[in-house]
Amino acid sequence: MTSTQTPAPATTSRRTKGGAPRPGSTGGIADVARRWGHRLADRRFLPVAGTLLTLVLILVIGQARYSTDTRSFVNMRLFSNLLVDNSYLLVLAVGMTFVILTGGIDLSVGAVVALVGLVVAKLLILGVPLPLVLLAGVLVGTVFGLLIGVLVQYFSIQPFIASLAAMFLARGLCNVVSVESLAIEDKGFTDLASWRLKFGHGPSIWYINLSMIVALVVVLVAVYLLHYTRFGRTVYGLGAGDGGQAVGLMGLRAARTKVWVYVISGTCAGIAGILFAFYTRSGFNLTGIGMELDAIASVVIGGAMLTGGSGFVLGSVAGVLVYGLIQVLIAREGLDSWWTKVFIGAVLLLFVLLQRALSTGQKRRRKKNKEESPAPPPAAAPAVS
Amino acid sequence: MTGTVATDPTPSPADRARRTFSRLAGHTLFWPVVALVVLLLACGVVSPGFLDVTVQDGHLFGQVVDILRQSATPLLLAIGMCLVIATGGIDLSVGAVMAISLAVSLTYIAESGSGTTVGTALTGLALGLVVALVIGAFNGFLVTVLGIQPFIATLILMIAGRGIAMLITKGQITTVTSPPFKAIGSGYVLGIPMPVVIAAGVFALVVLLVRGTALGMLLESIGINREASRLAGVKSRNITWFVYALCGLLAGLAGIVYGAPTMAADANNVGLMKELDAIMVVVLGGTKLEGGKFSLAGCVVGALILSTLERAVVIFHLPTQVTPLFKALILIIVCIAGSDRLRSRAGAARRARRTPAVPVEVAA
Amino acid sequence: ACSSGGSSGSDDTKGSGGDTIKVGFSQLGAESGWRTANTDSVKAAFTKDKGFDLTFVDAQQKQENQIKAIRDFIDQGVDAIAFSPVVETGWDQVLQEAKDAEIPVVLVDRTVKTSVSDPYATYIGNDFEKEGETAVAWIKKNAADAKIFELQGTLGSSAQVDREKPVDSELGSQIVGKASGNFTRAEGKAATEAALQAYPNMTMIVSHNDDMALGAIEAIEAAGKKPGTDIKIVSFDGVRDGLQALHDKKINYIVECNPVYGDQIADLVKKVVNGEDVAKSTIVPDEAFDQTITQETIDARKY
Amino acid sequence: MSTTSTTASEPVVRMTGITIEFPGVKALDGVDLTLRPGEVHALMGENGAGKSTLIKALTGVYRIDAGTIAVAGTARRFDGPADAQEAGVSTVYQEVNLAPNLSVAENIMLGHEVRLGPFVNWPATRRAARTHLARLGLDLDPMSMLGTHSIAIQQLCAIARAMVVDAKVLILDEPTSSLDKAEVAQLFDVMRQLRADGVAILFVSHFLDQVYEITDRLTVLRNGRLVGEYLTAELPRLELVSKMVGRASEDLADIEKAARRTTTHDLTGREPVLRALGLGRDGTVEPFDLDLYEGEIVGVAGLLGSGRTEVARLLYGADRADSGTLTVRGAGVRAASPLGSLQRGVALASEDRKKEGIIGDLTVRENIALAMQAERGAWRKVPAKELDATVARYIEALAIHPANPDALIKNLSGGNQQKVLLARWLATAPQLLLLDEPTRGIDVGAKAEIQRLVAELASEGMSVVFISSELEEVLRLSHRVVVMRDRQKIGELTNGPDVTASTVLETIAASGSAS
Ligand SMILES: Nc1ncnc2c1ncn2[C@@H]1O[C@H](COP(=O)(O)OP(=O)(O)OP(=O)(O)O)[C@@H](O)[C@H]1O
Ligand SMILES: Nc1ncnc2c1ncn2[C@@H]1O[C@H](COP(=O)(O)OP(=O)(O)OP(=O)(O)O)[C@@H](O)[C@H]1O
Ligand SMILES: [Mg+2]
Ligand SMILES: [Mg+2]
Repeated sequence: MTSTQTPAPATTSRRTKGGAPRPGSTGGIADVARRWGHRLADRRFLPVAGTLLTLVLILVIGQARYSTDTRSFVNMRLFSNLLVDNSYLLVLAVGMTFVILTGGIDLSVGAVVALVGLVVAKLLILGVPLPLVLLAGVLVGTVFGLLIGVLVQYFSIQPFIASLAAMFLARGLCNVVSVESLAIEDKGFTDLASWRLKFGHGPSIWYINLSMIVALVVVLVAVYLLHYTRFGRTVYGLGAGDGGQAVGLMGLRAARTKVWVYVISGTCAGIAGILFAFYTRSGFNLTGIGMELDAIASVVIGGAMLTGGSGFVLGSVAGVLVYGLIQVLIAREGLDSWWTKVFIGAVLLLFVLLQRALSTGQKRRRKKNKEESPAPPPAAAPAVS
Repeated sequence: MTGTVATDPTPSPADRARRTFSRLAGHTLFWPVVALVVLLLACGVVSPGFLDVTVQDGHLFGQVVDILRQSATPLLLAIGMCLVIATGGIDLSVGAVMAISLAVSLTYIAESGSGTTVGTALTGLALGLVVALVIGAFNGFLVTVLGIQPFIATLILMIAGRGIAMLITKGQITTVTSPPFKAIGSGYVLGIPMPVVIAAGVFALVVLLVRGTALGMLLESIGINREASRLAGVKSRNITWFVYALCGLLAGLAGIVYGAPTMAADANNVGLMKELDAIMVVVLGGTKLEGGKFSLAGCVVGALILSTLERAVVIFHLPTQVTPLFKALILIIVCIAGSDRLRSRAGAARRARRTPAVPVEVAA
Repeated sequence: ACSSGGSSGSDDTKGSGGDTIKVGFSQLGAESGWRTANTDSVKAAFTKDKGFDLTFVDAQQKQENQIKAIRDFIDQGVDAIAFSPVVETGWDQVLQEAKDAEIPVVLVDRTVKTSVSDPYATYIGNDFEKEGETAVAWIKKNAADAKIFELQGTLGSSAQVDREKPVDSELGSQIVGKASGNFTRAEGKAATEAALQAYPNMTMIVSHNDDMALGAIEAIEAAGKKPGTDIKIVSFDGVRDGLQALHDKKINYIVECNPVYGDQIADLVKKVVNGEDVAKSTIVPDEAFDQTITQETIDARKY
Repeated sequence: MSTTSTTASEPVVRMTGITIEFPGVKALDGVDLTLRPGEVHALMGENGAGKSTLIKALTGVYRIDAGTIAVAGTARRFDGPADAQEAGVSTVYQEVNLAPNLSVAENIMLGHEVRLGPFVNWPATRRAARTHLARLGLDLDPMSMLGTHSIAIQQLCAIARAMVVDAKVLILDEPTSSLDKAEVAQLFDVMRQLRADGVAILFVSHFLDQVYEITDRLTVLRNGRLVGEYLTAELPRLELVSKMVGRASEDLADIEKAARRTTTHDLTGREPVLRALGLGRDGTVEPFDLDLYEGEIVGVAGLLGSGRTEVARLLYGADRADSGTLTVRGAGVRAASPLGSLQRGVALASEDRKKEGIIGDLTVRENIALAMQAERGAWRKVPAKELDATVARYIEALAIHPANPDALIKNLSGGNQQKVLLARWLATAPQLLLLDEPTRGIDVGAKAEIQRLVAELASEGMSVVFISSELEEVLRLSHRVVVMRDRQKIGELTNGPDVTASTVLETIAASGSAS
């Protein structure tokens, strides 16, 4: 296996991929513009775009169908209600996003929400000071998250099962705490729950309340964690497949990150549990059944892949809003129980189809990009060894 | 004991099927079986006579027999689920499908008015199964043709399916009187409860189907590496589709077996949360959710564990409240005991993790 | 055996206000035959030609959905809101909002615990606890020394909680065991099978609804015992199948829980909207049947 | 060639008596390895010799069952790559191990990203990534997703990542397996520079030329055992090879000769096995014509990323063609699909072993059976006897190690996995075999065997398409050479004594200047 060694000058092997020009090459603005063009048309962003599209679509439909001459369907009230009613789901979805990004799943959140509600109610009834109670509530979630994380990472139990076990555990504990719904009369708590800023007046009155603010903060923190920390990028890396081996070999703390992801989701469930308690001012062992599916559905509607690695917190936020709006439409339609279920299913189906359509369309576009990308200069040396 | 009775009802025609199959069962089933035996014995100790099987007016009777009967439904679900999971998918809609098929059958029988005739009962049965098959095929269509992620694809019918079932029964609990139909759920063959016979039969057939042919291997290859399988000429689309359809069919059968004894189509509650039970059963049986290798024998053990467990709660005079705790406990124990990490210390695919660095003297 | 308090349906079916009354009704779900029967009767009562414009929302047994629905009613500015709470607690906020918006609220089927002052205009429904007491009374009279196994409904559902209360308090000593059958036949059957083994000494089953009782019958018969004689059965609801079993002497006593009172709700709503004053609570009369029940009564059942 | 051999300086890594057992295999058995600062040290051995395992033992991916590891004189056992990196041991593993769903910048910089308070400073991080890529003469958009680049690019990114930390020890496990020559040269420049800075570099490659060009010292493994440590300059090629393979150098020479063939082939008036007319797929390959004849080996030469893989995939039907027609033995083919192709007697051994080849959790037997079975359909199972016979035959013929049909293929070394895959395709008795980089990451012995095998198959009448980045290899084997450039077929050379590497290059260059 002899060969002709002709050391080629470095410059000959310059190749540009991904359709980006060299830095400082001429026509800067145009180039920057094109680069951003490429990025926005990036496969990753499209589902989110799809979600936003649907959001608008639903609003238009609603506006057309339900606006009476006295008041229009789309108004501040609608949105404030939407957020008031879904703040807990929002927080759940955010937590779920972390997990799903790593290709995992957390089925326990619904049950945890119920448990937290009961624990909070119980403790308040026992007269434990409010701050402690709130803390305890959140910690309940954290502990469950930790449990799942440890099972997943250190006993290599699949997330689905680990969280399923956690779900059973939480439900069981709920029943142990109380099978009757516990009302929360604690002054401080109810004050927190009913604290809100009024805007406007009459029928068009709308509010901002604590839950909204908490949810918003959670979202912001999540965005920071996912997009501006090493941890966040590792989370994405874990979703790249092969069980996060790649990130492990890259020397990133794969194991630790994986556990953290579930701790985060659990903690979010804890917070959501408290928001839900704000919302209903009671704890009840039958609440939150299927809530995990709502959260997952929202995240998926938000454009995340359950296989992990792609998705955005903000997408999930949009997903929650879409999900909430669907509920509103159903309410306005006054559907039967069964039609309600069928309708939700149908909408979900339509939505996923839309996403498919978008992403396939995108693939075609990507090929074009590849074509555009500059080819290796002729003088490049061949592969010889 | 019962474990073996059900673990291996294959009328060993194909020796190969058997060999592969016992190899698969191998040690992955060790812990589940242990758990099962322990549970049964514990019950036996707590409540004397628990393990007795008597013959009562011509058929077997006893707690163990009940447990076997109770296991039929989860087993039927789990078998289908197991194959779906092998392809790297999942089917959340089985619970809803149970409700639908039962609703269809009973509504037909109710409408037909001649519920007492065998013909009607069988037609009802057939109708229910066909509908279930169609639904399964629909799931398969979403997953294979449209390429929707299984979790979501089947989530759709998990939600909508119950609605459909209620549409069929108009939200009422349709009840009929049809002895032949009832027999499907509460009849006996040679003294053995019908559901047990059905489940065993289906199990044997499916084992033959996947291990007697190459289907099993192809399923696994698809589950492990779909693209590579495609390039190797495996018709992954058709096979996957087929499996979802089969899963739907079995879910339908499960629904009918489940609802037949009471002959009441309670669209809202039949099969509620049963998809989770089914998945739990599959996993208890040592099949990994990420797809690939699967063990049908495991499903049998898993199903038995599940129904024994639900029974044990009452036998131990525990309040029903703690049933979920129980499930969680068993699930965690079995999974941890069976987890590769613990089994093969020399396991190769070990990710980096904290271990006290052993200081070693070295002459530099 | 059930006392009936408050008003019963009056004759004027036309809204005295003349124009139609916009009503939002939030049903808690469709979890049982009883519930759907209740829903049907409500829908039948709030029709256009009876002068109503009904928005009906099914809450799928989720409180959050119900709260959303009620908020939405307020947002739509309906004339009156009626709803059957999923659970007793946690309504303060929406009730307050309804109050702020000056929309009268009619509670159906269950009351609520709330700190809001004067939270709702009126309440109409069955009294599960009273039903429980009725059953207890019968048991004390007819089977004073029964060893009772209690077949519970879905844990936490008010039917389970309230029906259980009097049984526990009055007959606590006689209860040998409990297990939940989640209001379904199949699980009722499974639970009973196990119970027969676990509590061989039981002589009576108190089932929180008919479906589970029917399941229990299956199990008892399978065990070669005679339901109704070897093991007595007391049950609630009084759906047709249940009454049939009662007639066939397989069940000993059924306390009815009558779902068909849509007209009375409509009637109340109309009164409330027109500002007439109504009793704070209306208990729908629940009958109770023993094995003397006639086939006619059974065939008369709509549910 | 190798410069200052630094014997004096004291070892930065010393591994002694390293032993690692995997279920079934003893991957390493008392192996020693010593790395000194400022040297490039080659780790040589056949496929499955234990090179990658030794590396993973050092960086703590695998726990060692026996032996000691000392880094800079102090005993260490790393908990994993992260730990190793902190201690200044930075590694590029054999399989490209990066996250395809992250951007190039992230893949290179994560772990060392530029921070701004609690935030990652992305602009700065990207700039840094750019500079690191530039060292390897690469200019990518740091924001583009890694997955959208070819394997070669990804491998370069992995190398760039390894060089971000100023490591005391740099480990490169077959970094050049899919690089073209210029890129290799570029890499070597960097390595020399690092060596001058006193970094110890461990270098694994199956390309002897590269080894002799860059390394000062080498350690040879065979079947998990240490053969010895030698100064590269003092060890003749054939010596080295025979030490690796454990065979006398003479018969190796024979193998090489046996494979060498440039006989021209008379094709007049013969009907082609396969004929492609204007076959193309927008975005990947421009329409091209191609005839393949019985008993003929057609090489495909071209730069990396020139579209060779895509050509093979189109011929096989792995991708749908947008234009053109495909005819196999006279019969027109519409909508070619893998299964269809197999049934028509066409098989493709794909270039990406991990993603498109092996079924990791299945056994060697099942992996070999797969294509056969797929061809027969799910219902007609290949009879056990027939299968066992076939499997045994190929394990023997291709010297697959370990020779255990029930071993999980994921536990075989890269090279042996490749052999199993070859067996899979040969088992379908194809008339046309498309081989995309069949010898990538394969040791000399195996490589020669595969080359001979290909030659044999052809002489038995099989038609073979041979894609390889090793021009020499292509020229040695094929009767005709199709030249690709920039995803276009730009020429076809009938092989002969006069055709050399430079001829091919000229063709490429010419068409380049023409276009
Ligand atoms: N995770 C594993 N489990 C079991 N056996 C393994 C594992 N990894 C490697 N082996 C075995 O260890 C031996 C050495 O493998 P290794 O990958 O180190 O070879 P190599 O020298 O890198 O070969 P190549 O040049 O093909 O990469 C092989 O026999 C392989 O089958
Ligand atoms: N998954 C992919 N995404 C984007 N571009 C790709 C992908 N795979 C290949 N390409 C591009 O398509 C062109 C052809 O790639 P291909 O792999 O066929 O090259 P090749 O000639 O086979 O080289 P090699 O096989 O040595 O990598 C190259 O420009 C490559 O960068
Ligand atoms: Mg290697
Ligand atoms: Mg290629």
